[in-house]
Amino acid sequence: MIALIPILPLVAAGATALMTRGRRGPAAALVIAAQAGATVLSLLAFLQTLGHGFQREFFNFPWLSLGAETLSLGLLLDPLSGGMVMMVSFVSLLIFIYSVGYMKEDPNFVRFFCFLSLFSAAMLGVVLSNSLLLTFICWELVGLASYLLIGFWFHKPSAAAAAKKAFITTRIGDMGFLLGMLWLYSASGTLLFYDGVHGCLEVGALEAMAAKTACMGLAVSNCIALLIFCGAAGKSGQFPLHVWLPDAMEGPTPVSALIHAATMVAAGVYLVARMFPLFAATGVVSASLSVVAWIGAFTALFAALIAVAQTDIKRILAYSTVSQLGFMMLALGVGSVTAAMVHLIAHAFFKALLFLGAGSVIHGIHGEQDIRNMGGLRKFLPVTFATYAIGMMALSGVPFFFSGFWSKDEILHVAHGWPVSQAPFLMAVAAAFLTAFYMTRQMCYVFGGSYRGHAHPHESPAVMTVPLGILAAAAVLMSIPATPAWPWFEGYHTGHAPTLNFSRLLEPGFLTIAGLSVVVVSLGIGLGYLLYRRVGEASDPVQNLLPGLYRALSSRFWVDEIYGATVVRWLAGLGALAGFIERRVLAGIVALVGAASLVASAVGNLFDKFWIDLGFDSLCGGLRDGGDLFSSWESGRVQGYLRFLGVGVVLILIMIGWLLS
Amino acid sequence: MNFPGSGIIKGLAVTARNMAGSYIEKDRLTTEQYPEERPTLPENSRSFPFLVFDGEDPESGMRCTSCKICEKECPPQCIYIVQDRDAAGKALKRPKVFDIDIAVCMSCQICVEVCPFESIRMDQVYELSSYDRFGALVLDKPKLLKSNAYYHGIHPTEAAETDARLEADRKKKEAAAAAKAAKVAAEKVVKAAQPEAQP
Amino acid sequence: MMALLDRAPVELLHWFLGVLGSFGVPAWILAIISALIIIGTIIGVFLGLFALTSVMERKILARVQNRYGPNRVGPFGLFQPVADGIKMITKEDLVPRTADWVVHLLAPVVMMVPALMVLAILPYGRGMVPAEFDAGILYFFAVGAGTEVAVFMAGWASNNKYSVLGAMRAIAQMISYELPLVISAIVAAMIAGSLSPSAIVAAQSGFAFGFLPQWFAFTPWGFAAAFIFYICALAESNRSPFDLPEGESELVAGHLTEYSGFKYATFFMAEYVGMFAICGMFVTLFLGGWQAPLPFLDIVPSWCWFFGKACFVAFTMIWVRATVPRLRIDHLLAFAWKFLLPMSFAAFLSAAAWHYAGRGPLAWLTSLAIVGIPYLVLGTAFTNRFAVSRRTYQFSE
Amino acid sequence: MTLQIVLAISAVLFALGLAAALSRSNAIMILIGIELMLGAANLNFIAFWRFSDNPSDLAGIMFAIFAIAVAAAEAAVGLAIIILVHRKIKSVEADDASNLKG
Amino acid sequence: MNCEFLKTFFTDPMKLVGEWFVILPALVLLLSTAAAVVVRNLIHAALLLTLSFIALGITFIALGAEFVGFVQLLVYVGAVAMIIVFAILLTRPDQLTKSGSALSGIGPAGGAAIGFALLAALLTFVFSSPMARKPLPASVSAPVAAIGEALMGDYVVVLIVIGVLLTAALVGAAVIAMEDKP
Repeated sequence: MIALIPILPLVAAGATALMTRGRRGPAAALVIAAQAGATVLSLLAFLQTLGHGFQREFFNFPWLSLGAETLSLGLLLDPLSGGMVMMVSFVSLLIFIYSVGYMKEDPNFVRFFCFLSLFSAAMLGVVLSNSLLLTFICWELVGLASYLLIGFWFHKPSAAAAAKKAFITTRIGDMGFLLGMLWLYSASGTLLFYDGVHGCLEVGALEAMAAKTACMGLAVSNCIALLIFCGAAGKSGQFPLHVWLPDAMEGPTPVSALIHAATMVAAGVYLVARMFPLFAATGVVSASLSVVAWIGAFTALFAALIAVAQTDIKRILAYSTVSQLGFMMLALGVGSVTAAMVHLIAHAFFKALLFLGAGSVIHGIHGEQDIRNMGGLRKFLPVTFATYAIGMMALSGVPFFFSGFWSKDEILHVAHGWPVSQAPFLMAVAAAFLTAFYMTRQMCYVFGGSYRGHAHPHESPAVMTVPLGILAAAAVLMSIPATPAWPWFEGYHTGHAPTLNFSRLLEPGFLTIAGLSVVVVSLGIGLGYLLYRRVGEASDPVQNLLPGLYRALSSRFWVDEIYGATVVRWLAGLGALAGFIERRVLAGIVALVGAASLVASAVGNLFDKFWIDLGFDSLCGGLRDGGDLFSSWESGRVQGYLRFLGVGVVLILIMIGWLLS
Repeated sequence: MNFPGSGIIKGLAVTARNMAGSYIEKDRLTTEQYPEERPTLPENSRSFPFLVFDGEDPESGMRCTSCKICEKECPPQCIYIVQDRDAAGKALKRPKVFDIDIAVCMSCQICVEVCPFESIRMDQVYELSSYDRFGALVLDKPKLLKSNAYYHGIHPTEAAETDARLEADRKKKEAAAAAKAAKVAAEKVVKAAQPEAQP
Repeated sequence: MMALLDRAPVELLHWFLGVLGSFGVPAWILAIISALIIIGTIIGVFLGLFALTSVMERKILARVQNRYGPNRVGPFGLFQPVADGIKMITKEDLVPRTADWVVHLLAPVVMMVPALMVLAILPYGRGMVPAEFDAGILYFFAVGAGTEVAVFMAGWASNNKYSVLGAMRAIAQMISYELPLVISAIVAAMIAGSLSPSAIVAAQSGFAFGFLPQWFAFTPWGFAAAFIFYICALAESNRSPFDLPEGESELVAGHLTEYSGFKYATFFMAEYVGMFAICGMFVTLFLGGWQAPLPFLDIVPSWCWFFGKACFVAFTMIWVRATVPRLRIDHLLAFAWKFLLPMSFAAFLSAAAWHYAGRGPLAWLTSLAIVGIPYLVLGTAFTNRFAVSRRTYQFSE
Repeated sequence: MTLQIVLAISAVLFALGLAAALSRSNAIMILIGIELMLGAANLNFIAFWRFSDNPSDLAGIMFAIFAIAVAAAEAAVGLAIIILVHRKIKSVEADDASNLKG
Repeated sequence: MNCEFLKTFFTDPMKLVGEWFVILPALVLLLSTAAAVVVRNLIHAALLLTLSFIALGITFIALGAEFVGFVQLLVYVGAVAMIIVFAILLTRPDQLTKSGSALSGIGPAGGAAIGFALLAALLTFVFSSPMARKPLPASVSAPVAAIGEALMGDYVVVLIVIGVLLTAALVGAAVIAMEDKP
């Protein structure tokens, strides 16, 4: 039955792909109905996992037989995937409904829903997969859907470029994923996560992998984990590969909300969580997990810093997403899957809320995205304002009634308890402070003050505001199962019944962290409000105070430029080097042979005093000719290649003949 | 909405009816089977000019006086006339040569209109094709001369009118001549009487 | 007596070979002589038919237009083709200076060869198939495909834009109409369960209720297939209303523009022989081949029936020519691809339904529905699409 | 009559096709060369079927039929591409379609 | 009118004229192919190619595979050759007779050399293999009915796949060659 969850949206995507662009109503209805069906099934699956003592349920089937080897695919339902699938399908459903309103004017409405449905199918596949191979397939499909949706308005060059950038950047990570997968297959002989006893995440395989050392003292499991983390980092926008995510905001806002805030970017976190046994195969403080923690902490701080100086409403949220994903990675890195997942799900709701709110704002003022041209929208968009404020408070971690507080607190708590270093914890605290600060700044810019734009702001239709309300409610309600007082999530993930115990709130360890967090958040909000309460036409207060820092922040620490100056140029240089090797070095070998014969003749000439010159001249000539010869091989002419093919066939024939005779 | 293809069926029915009908109703076939069936020409149809002569003998009954008006008027200039002269070289009122090149003639009938002697008239012959361009298509005097009776045969009304006019002319002339003769006679009588009265 | 008449051609051949054999002529020479006689007979019969048709066509067209038609040369004008032939042969054979004269010369030959070759597999009468073999229908169409090459050669070698355009049109038309043609032929082959023409004829033997011939054309699917085959046959043999490759109002004479004299006559002959061959194929596939239409008419020799039916089909082709005006090129191709091709698929399905529904009344109903509904839908759509609408001119106002 | 003869014929046909594909710069001629090579392969299939000990096994015939069908599809698509390329770059020389060349 | 000669001619030609029945069309095949490869005029090349397709079909028939032979004729002569000439005419409307073999680089010589090398290698194999010296077995035939049953039986999946492929190719070719909408 759980197979139906991804299949329903997939079928809907296929059906919509065949529809003409005029059939807007049927397309949307079909896709939403399929998604609603998937949501109901997800709910059933989720309820199934609620039973205590429920471990995991999977079924596998062979997919491809290659001689003795059989590649199997499978689906898996355990608390991890149960909660995740519930969240994904529910948020997707809400965003689909929201999109009906948001995309109403778009001529390619049907195509949009086709892509959305495809995305949903692929994402649910990632979540429910019981095989790294199926995960990878769906992972790439998710990437494809993301590419298509970012570039949905492909007539905008920036959108097309952003789509390309997203695709290529994540592909770099996926290369690692692919290598890790291949290595995993060779090391454990299977790609199934759980298969009774032979799965790659089960004890036997893990022990075998942990026992072997690959290189530099790293265990095989750690190497594989790190490679897979490359993929996860690419998808989740972790530090070196985060550049695509802000650019991906070129896509329609529901896409940003669904893919680049709630679900797809969380897939990296989910993947690490899913593969956590592999990461932790050599203990909870393994090399791989340390890398995850450091990168997560750094990303959290780094992205939060950048977010402070952005002016595009969606870009701020995008950097905020990167930062929050860093938090989750940090939680995973310090060994707490539960904290990460709680934050993931809570974040999914409130960040989707924020993005949809931002979309509502953009919709309401006719496409303007620069927060400097907004302001005073509280009066024009009351519902949006209210829900956005809830989302903002949840994200900032305003205490007690918002899910963000509890989940972030949990992460700070586990980071504090990390035995290796306290630095990630401090970075996370700073990031939490900045989060509160930039969200306050954004609120002030967008909703405070008076309207600075020229459009006529209006409230969005009900089809957009109702999902906002539902998500706002979820953002608040999610705080209940996330409190340490009733650690439902923890119990859910570990399979123990949660107990209500308010005394846990009063433990000193928790209290210090909570207190610190409250202080930090208050400081952030306070400082933000202080600085930005009277924001107007004038330049940004932070810019006035710290112009150098602001410039660095607003240009995102020049990461893109650095990449442009380094990686891209390195690649170009590598290409040039390859060309050089091909033309000159190989040619040099040819020339050397010629030179050698010349040398022999020169020796015969009894060390003629000019032999060096002669040799040198002919060496240069030979070099040049050889270079020309080799470069002429790479002529770009199809027939040239065909000729080589022919020669190759002849040579193979001759070889076969020689072998046979 | 018609049944698709019904138009073609209707068309086929029409053609079939025509085909069968052409065997049943002979009226449908309007073609004249020419060499066997000859068209009855309308009275006023015309082909090329000919010369009318009165009486039995072409030479003596020739109406043409070789006045050459037709030769001058002919637009394509297909008429060629040489006046006849007697042994003394005196011009006679008849043509020596009268040729019409009917390969050039365009049947305009101007020659007929201008002929003061009702001599030149339009013929109705039409089977004139020949391999011999000059022998057959340049009509000379013997070929051109046709009797008044022939003329009556092809254009009865016109011929009758012409004859009537000629008769009237002749009568007028005769009357004039008679009058003149009478006058002359009278003068003679007067002259004859005078000498007798005057001496 | 009648049976003897029925077998007369075969008996005559055997008698002749027997006489030769009695003179001690070796068997392989006999075989060759026998083959030559058969080939000669068939070619002779078809050339005679060609001659007859060429005059009959003119007479029929004339009668449709309430004229007499040729009636001068010989009795009822029957020697007209002889006169035409003499005229054609004695005419000057012009080859344009810029023409590719080798190809120009070969084109009529290449045209004639397939037209004659396809005659080999037609069952002319009871046990009278010159070359009896399994994939006869396939042979017919495979060899017939050579015509296209000839048309192209003629058009291209003339080095004349009318010729090239006409040839390209003709080829486009032939390729387009070949599909429904073959598919509708396959329908008959499918029900007969064989690609052999004589097996298809045999499958149409017998009479329902003792008098209704069980020909394929008298079933719903068979009628549809025959209808499609007939239309495609018209197009394949470049006959009106599909004769626009030679549409003189636009293309002078298409690929034949630069041909005169004997070469032109060869083309002409090949077209008529090809037309007769395809009429013969039509008769074989759908009209019961050499079988008599009523039981008591069986006494008439079978080959008479074959040629009678073929002549009747040829007559209807002339009749259609006299009725229907020429199509426009885009309508022509649209008709092939959007009407005939779907209809031939419908006929295919209908035949399958007929077979599996037991060939009874139920089968009648289902197969009728399967061809009838698409016909009504497609036909109406086409009638509306090609309906003459009031002309409006863009720049008139 | 031995299998050799047919195989030799097929080898010559294949070599001719290869030579056409390699030495003619016109894309249509390259396509023609490929068709010839496919024809040579079909000839081999038929020959091996004809000379096999079990002629009721129709694999050779089947393979040839399918190869013909695929070759027809290939020719149609290939020529459509050539026509499109000609429309874009006004040439059918295989070497002229070099827009993607670095 | 039943004629043994013609019947044998089409059904079992080998018995009638021996191996010449294979070798003659094969010679025509090779000669016309060689001419098609070297001739400069593209249309002539296409026509010679058509001839070689016909000869190939006849060779198939001579080898006893009449069905394949007819399919070859129908598909290649009726369709492929025609679309080739169509393509030639559509792509060179202004220079119909111009040389179609502007040769570049090592062009023809290289191609011919590789072709010869391949030919030599193949012929070496053919004439050295003992398997290839197999004599002709007794007459075989592939009745159309058997082919049909095989197509609809053992090979039905392939048949369907080929059908889909052909449909896709038809649509694809039409789409590719379609004029861009303005």
